[in-house]
Amino acid sequence: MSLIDLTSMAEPDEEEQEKIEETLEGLKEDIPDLCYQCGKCTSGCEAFILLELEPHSIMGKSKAGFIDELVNSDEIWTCMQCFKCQERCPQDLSPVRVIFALKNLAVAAGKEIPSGYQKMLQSVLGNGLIQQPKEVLNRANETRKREDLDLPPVPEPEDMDKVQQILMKATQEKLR
Amino acid sequence: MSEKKKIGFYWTGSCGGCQVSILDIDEMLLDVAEQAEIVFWPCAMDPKYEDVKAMDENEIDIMFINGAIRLDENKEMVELLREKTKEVVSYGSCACNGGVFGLGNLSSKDELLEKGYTNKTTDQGPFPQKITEVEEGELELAEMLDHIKPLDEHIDVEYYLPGCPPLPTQLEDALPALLDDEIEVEERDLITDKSVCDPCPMEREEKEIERLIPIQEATDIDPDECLLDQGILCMGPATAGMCEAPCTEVGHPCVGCNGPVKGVEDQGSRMASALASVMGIEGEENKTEEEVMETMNSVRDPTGSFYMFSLPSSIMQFRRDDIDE
Amino acid sequence: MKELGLYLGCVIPTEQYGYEMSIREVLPKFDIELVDLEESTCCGAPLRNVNMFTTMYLSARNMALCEKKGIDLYAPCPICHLGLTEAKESLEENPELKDKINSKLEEEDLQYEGSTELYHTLDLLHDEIGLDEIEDQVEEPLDDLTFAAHYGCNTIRPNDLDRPDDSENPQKLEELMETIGIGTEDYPEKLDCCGGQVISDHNESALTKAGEKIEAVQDQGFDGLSTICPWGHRMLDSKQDSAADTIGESLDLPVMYYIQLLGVAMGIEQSRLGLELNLSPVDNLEAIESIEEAE
Amino acid sequence: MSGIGVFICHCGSNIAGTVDVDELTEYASDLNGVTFATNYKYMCSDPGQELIKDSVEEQDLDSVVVAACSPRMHEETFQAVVEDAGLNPYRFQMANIREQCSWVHSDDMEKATEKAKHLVEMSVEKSRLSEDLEKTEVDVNSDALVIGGGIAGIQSALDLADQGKKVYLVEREPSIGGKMAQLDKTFPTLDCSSCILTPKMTDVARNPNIELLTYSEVEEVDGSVGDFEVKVKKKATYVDWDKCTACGDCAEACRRSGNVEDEFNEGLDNRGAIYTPFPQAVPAAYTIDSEVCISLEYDGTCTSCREVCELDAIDLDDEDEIVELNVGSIIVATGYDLMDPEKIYEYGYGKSKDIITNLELERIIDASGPTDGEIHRLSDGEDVESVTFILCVGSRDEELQSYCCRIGCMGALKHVHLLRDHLDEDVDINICYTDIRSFGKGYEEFYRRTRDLDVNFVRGRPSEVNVQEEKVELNVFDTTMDKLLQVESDLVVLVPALLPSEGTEELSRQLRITRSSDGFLQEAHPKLRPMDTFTNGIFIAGCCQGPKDIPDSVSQASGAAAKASTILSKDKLQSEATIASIDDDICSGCKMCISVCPYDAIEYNEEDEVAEITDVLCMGCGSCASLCPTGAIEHKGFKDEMLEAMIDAGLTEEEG
Repeated sequence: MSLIDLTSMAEPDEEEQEKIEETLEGLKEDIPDLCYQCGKCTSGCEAFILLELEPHSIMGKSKAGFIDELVNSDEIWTCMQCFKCQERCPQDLSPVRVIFALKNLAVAAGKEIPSGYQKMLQSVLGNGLIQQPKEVLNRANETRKREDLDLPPVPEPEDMDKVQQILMKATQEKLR
Repeated sequence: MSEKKKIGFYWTGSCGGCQVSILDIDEMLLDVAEQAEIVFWPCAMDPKYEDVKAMDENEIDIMFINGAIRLDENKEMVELLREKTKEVVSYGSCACNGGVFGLGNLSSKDELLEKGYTNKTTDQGPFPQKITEVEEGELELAEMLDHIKPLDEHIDVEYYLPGCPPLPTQLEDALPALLDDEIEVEERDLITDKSVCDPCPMEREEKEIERLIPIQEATDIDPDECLLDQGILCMGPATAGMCEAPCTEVGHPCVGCNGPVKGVEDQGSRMASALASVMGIEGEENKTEEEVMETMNSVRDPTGSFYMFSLPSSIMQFRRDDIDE
Repeated sequence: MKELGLYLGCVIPTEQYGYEMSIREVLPKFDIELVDLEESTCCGAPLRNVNMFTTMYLSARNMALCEKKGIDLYAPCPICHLGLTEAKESLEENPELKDKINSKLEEEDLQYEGSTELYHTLDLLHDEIGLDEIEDQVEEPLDDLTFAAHYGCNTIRPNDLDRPDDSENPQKLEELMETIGIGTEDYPEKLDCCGGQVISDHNESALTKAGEKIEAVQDQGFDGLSTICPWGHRMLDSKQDSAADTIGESLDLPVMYYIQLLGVAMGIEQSRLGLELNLSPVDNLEAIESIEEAE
Repeated sequence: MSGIGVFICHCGSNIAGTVDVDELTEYASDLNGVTFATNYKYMCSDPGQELIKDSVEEQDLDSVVVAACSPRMHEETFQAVVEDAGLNPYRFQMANIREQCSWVHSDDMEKATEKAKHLVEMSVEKSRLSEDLEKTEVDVNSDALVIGGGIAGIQSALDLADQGKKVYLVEREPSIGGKMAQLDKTFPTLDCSSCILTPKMTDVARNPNIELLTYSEVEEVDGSVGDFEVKVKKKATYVDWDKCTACGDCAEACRRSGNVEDEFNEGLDNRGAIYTPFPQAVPAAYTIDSEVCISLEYDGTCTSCREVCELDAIDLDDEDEIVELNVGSIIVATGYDLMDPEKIYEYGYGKSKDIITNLELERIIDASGPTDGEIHRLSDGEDVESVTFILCVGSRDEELQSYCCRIGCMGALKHVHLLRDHLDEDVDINICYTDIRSFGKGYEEFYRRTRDLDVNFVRGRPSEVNVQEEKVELNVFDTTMDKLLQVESDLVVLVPALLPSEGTEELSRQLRITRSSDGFLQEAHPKLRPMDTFTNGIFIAGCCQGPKDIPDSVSQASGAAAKASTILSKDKLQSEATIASIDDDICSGCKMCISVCPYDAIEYNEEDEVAEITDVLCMGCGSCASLCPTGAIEHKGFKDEMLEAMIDAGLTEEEG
């Protein structure tokens, strides 16, 4: 490619771009190349006003190959995953899936990812769920546990160690 | 009354169906026997090679030869019979077009032997040897030829009567005409101009076949509608229709056993080009390459489907990389 | 009696106990036997952000557990439901990926075929059980209430992944509410997001989203808000106070799971529906007993 | 003894500079069947042509081969020469030794000469098997049928009538005029639409060569070019149009007056059961809508209209009538419909009266429209302070219509001008666009002028439109400023995609013409035959072929009329001689050929169970002949034997 971003002197990275396309193809989704930048996604983006997520510009940058900038950005971690952008896209494209693919790339490249996601991942690896059963409060500010409410124990794999091992290996895999 | 004609029947590499088809003319055999003297019929009599050799040139009037020329012995025998015969009838699809055996041309001789003897799943029998020593002396086996060619590529042939096997009605029509000198019969007069579609009773529409469905996977076949219209590969349109379409009438697609209609050289390519023209024709101008490939790929085993009975007489004849001449 | 594998996911069995209680209480009354999936784990959907393969693997694993029992799967959480649906469709289209995942499942003696049907609360109640059946079981219709509907993003989007209701004009929840006597109507913010998916890293933004939606519903004069998504309920009910603080408004909108409302209308003992755990002021509603009364 | 004559052209040095023409001539003279061979500098020149003619006579030739340029260039020239010399024109063959030989092999004279020999030999071989072929002739009916009475149909009909042709103009509504009649003004000149359309409509009414069949629909089409037989259903109008003077007394008396949605005004106001679509309607007469008339629909006894009609024009016993027409050519001009914007649910059409389509706005702005040109909020009649347009509603959309509507951008720009004329200058006008496409003559200039009218051009698409208590609200991200804008409007104008008009699919089946994947009627060639269809004698004009603005529709309509005229002006049509023919004795009736014929020239004869070719329709493309699995179809002039002989000749190695 012959583009250079003069603000950062970055050049498009076709290899990284192909990785996104590979992932999307694994999901049978269209690659961002067909986006004509109408901005309908950003007009309705749930995360734009509060967190300044611009799906159309993510599509644009992915299309042009400025992947590194995206992978290192905080922007991709602000998506609320409401799928409105995909639903409304007149070109049948899916910005939200491009964003997922970018986040996967960031993780694979060992970038620092937000602590919330980090915690969630560790918890799933540790005991299979994103969080442990909590003691909750009722309206009278009394604590309640599952047992108190006659609920059966939370499901858990019998051999959690084994599941853990499989999961550890799975996180190194790619869709294609 | 003129002298009785001398006729004969001979089979080479064959399933035997053609010989059974001769018996199938039932009582008519008696009429034949009245008009003609059967001088040679290994299936019913026991003539020896030496007996034929001893015959005069053109001693036999009409010789019906069926089967594929698979072995050198077949070749030798038909060449000898040719010498002794005035008019040879290429009888049945194997003799006319190579028949089912002709699909062997897709493999080399070595591959065929290996598959048949070395790598077979049942008992590992002995690999056929040209010479085998037994107590009584040496046994000599016939040698397999490299390819199957139709009979008329080995010897001259006067008439063609294809079918797998030809139906008794075909023979019943052909025999009197051949035996009567007054009736003039041209080389391919025993093959129809019209295809199986002509006698086929199924309702036909303009062809807009989206993709082909293998017959074994087809559900809800309409018994009155053209099978090809329903996406089932039927060779009827490119196959000579002497048979009166007994297969399609009961819902089985034509497999093309009669070979091409009179005047057409290559049955398979005719069918392939006809099918290619009509398949996926609806909205074809907007189809992507993948969609076109998907349509094409729905044709399973194209060679086996289009050339089940006529590969050796087609312009392909055999696998290209295997041409040893 | 229809048997369904009850797949609760993460949020419901670890904190949204009210949803679980009312499900366990209400559905058997409709001849549905809920079978617990003891070995189940997270559906994988939250890990889409981290590694898509792991997501697919976890989804397939949970469905395989259900397949083993030979029954269909009921996922009351729309996020799980979407994740499972996505995995199901992807694996159907991509046999290579299916093989790859099955080779991992083999280590646990599991096998994923793709034979399980998936249900969410919305289509289970609306389409499987049906409005007539529900109407038959209503003892005290909640006639005096007008509620707004909150579907949750993943219940309706993306519509190419076979969602329980239409992506742009969902009406099943409204129809379900009307069946038990509750009045309802569309409101402009109906399809808006609750912010739940970014709560872990963008706490304030997430709470703002939730707060704005609650405020909009409240301002339009609805008596309450009905949910069918544990993430949405957590934001709109459990965290309503924090949301109010974040946007600096006073919020007091009763928020209830639809299935809790249904339970109330069916005359089920309210303490069995986990109503004490709704932190929004549900006892402002006449039909709901206060905690003291319940005791 | 008669034989083949070979004439080799030098084409100046074009051929002779690369090919050794003397050697070639010598070679040709020795070929099988050739009795005479010569060469000349310019075979197409007069002396060259004379040379051929003289030689045919002197040398007693029965066929001629000219080795020269491409047949595209001079085949017809030489066919005429041969015909002049008394031979059948199909006893002429042409070998292209210029484009296919000297031009592409100019660097190797020896090999070029070698190839020229092959090419000549191939033509000689084909010539040996050539036969006399005759063109068949059919009589041409000089009348024409135009289907659709919008601006395109009107233009086609007028053009043909002006050439003295009798034209039947069929329109399904009670009046001609089409969509253009609904427009207030036209871009980019801002002409009043009815001012330029009405004169044309009255021209149609007055023209003695035009027979107007409004409130009528085509039922059945048979026959082929030169002789179509068409059945048209004239729907009952229940009013004797010969008597009706359109005084309007009946409409006032109608008991359903003001109760029926007025289509012409896009449902924004109401009419009665007896109505005329708009004041300038042509023909100027009333029609009773039988679906809403109390007497006709409910079998009531209402006679209000009959009682007031002084001319006694009302006839409640009127019945549909089938009119049978014979025409030589047909022009289809059935126009477009707007896509129902409810298909994009998020844009809220139907949720508020203040969300309208551009055509509804057109009626509102029109001084004779439902609001007499007054623009107010439709929900409550309040003043309008802000108007927002959303372009590409359903256009350029992979889920709906993937194509551009071609009139949306310009239409919205026009509306800006009109709104500025009608509304206070402080009214906000916003246009949410994806790309402004102003490609026509004078369009970009118009766009520039519009930009100067204090308009907010927002480059972006809203995701959804929300109906708030008073206003209609939308958020739109402007991609040029990187800002999300909140827009409150009193009117939101949606500019929906264009669809082929309702009934296009059925009509295409009746006419046996094809549609492209977008549903519009398909032209025979997108560039070179834009008004032809694949069916000879049927032409298309206007939006039925694809979205178009008025100038393009009118141009295409005149073009289609000219095309139709080339057929209608002939007494007889000659079919190609080199067409396909089917041998009944071989055809087995498999029907495969029927599906591949792009000209619908093959039909199945149920009685004889064989396929038959209509000679005048066959264009000689060869698709059927190459497909026929039994070889029953022969392509005259290109028989299998000929092609085989040519291939053999082309593949022969030179001896030695």
